[in-house]
Amino acid sequence: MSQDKYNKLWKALGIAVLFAIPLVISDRYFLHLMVMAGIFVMLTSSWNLLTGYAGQINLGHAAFYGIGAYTSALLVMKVGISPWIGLFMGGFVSAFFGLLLGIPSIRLSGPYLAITTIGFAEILRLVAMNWVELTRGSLGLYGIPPLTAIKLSPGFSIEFTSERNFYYVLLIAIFLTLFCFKRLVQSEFGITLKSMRDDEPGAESIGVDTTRYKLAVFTISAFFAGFAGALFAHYQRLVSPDTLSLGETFTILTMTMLGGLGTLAGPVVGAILLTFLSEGLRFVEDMVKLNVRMVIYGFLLIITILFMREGVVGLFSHYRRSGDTGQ
Amino acid sequence: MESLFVQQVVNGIIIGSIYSLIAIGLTMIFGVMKICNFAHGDYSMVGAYAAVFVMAWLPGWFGWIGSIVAAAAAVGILGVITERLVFRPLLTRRTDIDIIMVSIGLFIVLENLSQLVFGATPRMLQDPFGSATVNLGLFSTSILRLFCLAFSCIAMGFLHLFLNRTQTGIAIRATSQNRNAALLMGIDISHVYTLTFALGAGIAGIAGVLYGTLFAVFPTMGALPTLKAFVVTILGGMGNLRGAVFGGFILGVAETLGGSYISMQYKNSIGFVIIILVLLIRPNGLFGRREGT
Amino acid sequence: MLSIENIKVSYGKAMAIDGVSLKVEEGELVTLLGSNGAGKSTLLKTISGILKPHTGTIRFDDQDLHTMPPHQIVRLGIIQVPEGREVFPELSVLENLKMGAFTRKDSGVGKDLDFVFELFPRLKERRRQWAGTLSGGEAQMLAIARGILSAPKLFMLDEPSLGLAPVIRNDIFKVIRQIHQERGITILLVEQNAKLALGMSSRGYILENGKVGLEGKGADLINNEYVKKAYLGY
Amino acid sequence: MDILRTDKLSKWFGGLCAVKEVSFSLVKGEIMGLIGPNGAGKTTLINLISGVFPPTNGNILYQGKNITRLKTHSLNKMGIARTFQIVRIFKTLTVIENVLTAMVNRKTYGPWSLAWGSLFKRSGAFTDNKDACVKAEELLDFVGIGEYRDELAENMPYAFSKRLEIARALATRPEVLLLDEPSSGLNPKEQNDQVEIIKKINQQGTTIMIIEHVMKVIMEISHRLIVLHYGEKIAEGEPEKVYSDPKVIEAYLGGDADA
Repeated sequence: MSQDKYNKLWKALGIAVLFAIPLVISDRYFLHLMVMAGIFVMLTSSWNLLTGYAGQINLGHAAFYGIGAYTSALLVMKVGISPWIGLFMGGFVSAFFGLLLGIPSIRLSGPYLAITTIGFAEILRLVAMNWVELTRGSLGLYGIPPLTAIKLSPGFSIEFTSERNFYYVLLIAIFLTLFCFKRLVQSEFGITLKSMRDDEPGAESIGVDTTRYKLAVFTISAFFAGFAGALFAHYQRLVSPDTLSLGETFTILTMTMLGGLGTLAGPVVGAILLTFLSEGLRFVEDMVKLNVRMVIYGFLLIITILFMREGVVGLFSHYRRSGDTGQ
Repeated sequence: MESLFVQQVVNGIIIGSIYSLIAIGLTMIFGVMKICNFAHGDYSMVGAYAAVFVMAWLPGWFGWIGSIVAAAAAVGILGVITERLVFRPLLTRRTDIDIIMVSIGLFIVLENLSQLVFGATPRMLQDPFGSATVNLGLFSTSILRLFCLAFSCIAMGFLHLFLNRTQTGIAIRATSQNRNAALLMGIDISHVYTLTFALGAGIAGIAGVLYGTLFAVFPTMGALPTLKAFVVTILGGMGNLRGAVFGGFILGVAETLGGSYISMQYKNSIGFVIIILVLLIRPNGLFGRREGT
Repeated sequence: MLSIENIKVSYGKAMAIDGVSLKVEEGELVTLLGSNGAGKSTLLKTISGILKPHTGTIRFDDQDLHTMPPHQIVRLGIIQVPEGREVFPELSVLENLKMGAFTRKDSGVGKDLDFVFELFPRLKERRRQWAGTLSGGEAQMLAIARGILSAPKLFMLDEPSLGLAPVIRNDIFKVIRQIHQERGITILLVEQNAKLALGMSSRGYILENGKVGLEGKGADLINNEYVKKAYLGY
Repeated sequence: MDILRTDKLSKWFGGLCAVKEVSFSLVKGEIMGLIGPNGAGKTTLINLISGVFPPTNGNILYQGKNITRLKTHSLNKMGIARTFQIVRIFKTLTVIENVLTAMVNRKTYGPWSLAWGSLFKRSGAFTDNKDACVKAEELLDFVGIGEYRDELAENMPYAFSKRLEIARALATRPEVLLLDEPSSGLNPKEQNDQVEIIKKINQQGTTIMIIEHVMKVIMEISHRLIVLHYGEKIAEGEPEKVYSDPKVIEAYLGGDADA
């Protein structure tokens, strides 16, 4: 019990620190990095649910991110709905595409599934590039409205154009997302995903309808990725076809692998670590005048897989309770 | 209309032959080692850079032949190095996800390292025919393109001879069909792995020279051929060499026809549409052999 | 020729052989019997070096086999025809046979090829055909022919009659007897068909639960009640 | 009373007939052994009954319902559970989690209701659910591996992972349990333990069909036997009777050369 209280205390302290950060540090660039790291936390966590927990290798995850971003941006700009609703619409439309992609995945596995998902993302990227009337092609959609200000009283409202206020929106979104993932992963649903990942025929033999579970997990994962994309659209206020690119997916999976695939904390740690690491490397690049960042990414990915398969989180695994993280 | 059609089919066959050449190595490596290498197209990129240097040093025909040899050798060695350092340690605990991720890591490293070393500016490889074209009535094309077609067919022909006529070649095919039985024949599997990677990567290197000659040489040029090679490989069934050759031509022709009759912009997605349709109907590819149960 | 001392082997975590010792002398035909799961195939795989024992030794003439990789063991002339034939389905019959001779550098390959074609005329007819298109019996013939082309000193056959119709099974056994008698090849035969196998063996071992339950002369074992027990569990 | 019945069940793989017109019935409460030489089609028969693939011809009836083309997961929900020849436990889950995941009520709840429901659950992780854990522990104790509760399944000794698979199958509360070689790869002592477990399961009312090669095991526990040879049923009946059947002896020991 005291251990439990101790944990709760740490959690509360952590949350307090996260909320206090913008009050203490006013550097906009730092806050911008925090926001970007936060968006990646949502993305990596959603990829992790699909690939880490359910074992479905998805190499087209950026497509869901892009679909969310474009959907929300277009609905707000062309139809005029509120960006707040747009966030959810982004999630839902992306979830629908997740369901679509889930259909071929029922019969495919391993490399076949990996290529199909890449193909899915590439087709959508080309659509985003070439449906110029709708998406403005490779220029991207610019001038996306920010999240609408919330009017508290006639003279006072909260704007969401500053990094700081957006940071709070994102913080809440992340808490909700991670809360959902934690519940999902620890529930009957989560344990079923893990059993399906470990052994599909074994899971079938205890009554798991793997087809329906695959469809469900594709849909749920896509929803959160789409939501993250929509948040990004209204934060950056610019979406381009690059959002759907293979490079974006590779970033997501490098972060997750680095943090620890199939753990709750892994994607969070990986996203934050790599976002700040890449900024740190930007300094190095300025000094040596060489574009070394991506090379280091690649090496990190290789080294993680060869030598620390459970990622950074795995290094501290003796601090975890075994049931907690699914490993 | 008629001549445009023929013209596009010919163009498709030419580019398709290069796709086949890249895919053949990919599918061979998959067949023997069950490794699905996302960095395969980067072997072509490295091969193309090898050609850039050789051609700068040796002009004309000698340069061309020299660069083919240099590309095959350099990339073959690179293939062996990557096999030993990156893939071999994973073979004992193979899971699809680890192998796919590690090859993606390799892809990122090779692509960006070459950007560091060679710079991002695209380079051209010289045309030993001085851009001469030939008109054959129904279609016209540059001699260079015909030469590339001929050359990749010759390369595939040699590979075919090697795999069918030599003891070592048959051993490679045998290993890919039944690893256990191959062990019992006294085939040194580890040796076969190394050889397969050297061969598969070397051919990709040669394909890179051809690809670079037709288009341009730049650090990220490997990404598209990788994806194309995967499409081809899946069309043909992973591990199936004949399938890869047919798949390459099918994709090449489908792309050029689709590009001219449907939409130029979506040309690069045609292959993906095809494989998604194919996989929906046949989860192991058009010519795929059933996986053991 | 082959002597195995107290080896223990497991498949992953499943124990398969729990202390087996046996000997095969030059020129013998030794049969290894036992019900399914008794460890017969595992034993052959271990001799071939595909599996490694935790403890115990395997010696062939003066060589230690248990530390040797499979391809070197084949070079010593220890040839296995695996259970379920395991031919290369997309190699032609002829290519399959060539793979049998993979390790050989001597000039006798052509002669041996003639020999196996004489032995199995049907293989000659189908030499250009993919091995995957052969019937079960033909595939078994190919597997044995492939083994003969490896120039075996010790020839190990794992259930060569498995799943074959009686007529074809008898042909296969005739050939095994023939190569044993005419070519003087030492044979270690794993077989379910106890009567048939023991009838032509000099000695036999009964494996039970990963251990040698009984050994003796072939003729003695045929009528032994213990053999029935090992199979049927009386 | 028949709980499960097959009617001229056949399965062809390409040109090969693995199971040929096999008809048999499983009487409620019995242990039926399925034996036959290597390659006789035993596992194929179990795979047909458990819905891994559909038969080429013939029907399977379970409690009067035609279940011929149902998939494994549906059959499990109807009360048919199975184990595998090569264990298929969930390696990265702990021992108790392996059993817990089999206890999820999948008859009532599909993936969506489980996922949605989990978001509003206040009781915390499913693996900490007291009631479920107590039941899972009972099952683990029942097969004698209670002390390994929190061990990762992949670290289990082989004999115990086979028992874990049985416990997992029991957690789905089956009426019929299909066991595919439950004691292969075990030493004699472990085999005896396995026999005891299977008997206990049967005593609690579960009907069992078992493939086994270790004759001592099959003799000791089976009420009736079916013998397959080249995919065909060649004998059926009480063990003693089956064993003295010349056809069975011939299938096992082989006929004479001119057979």
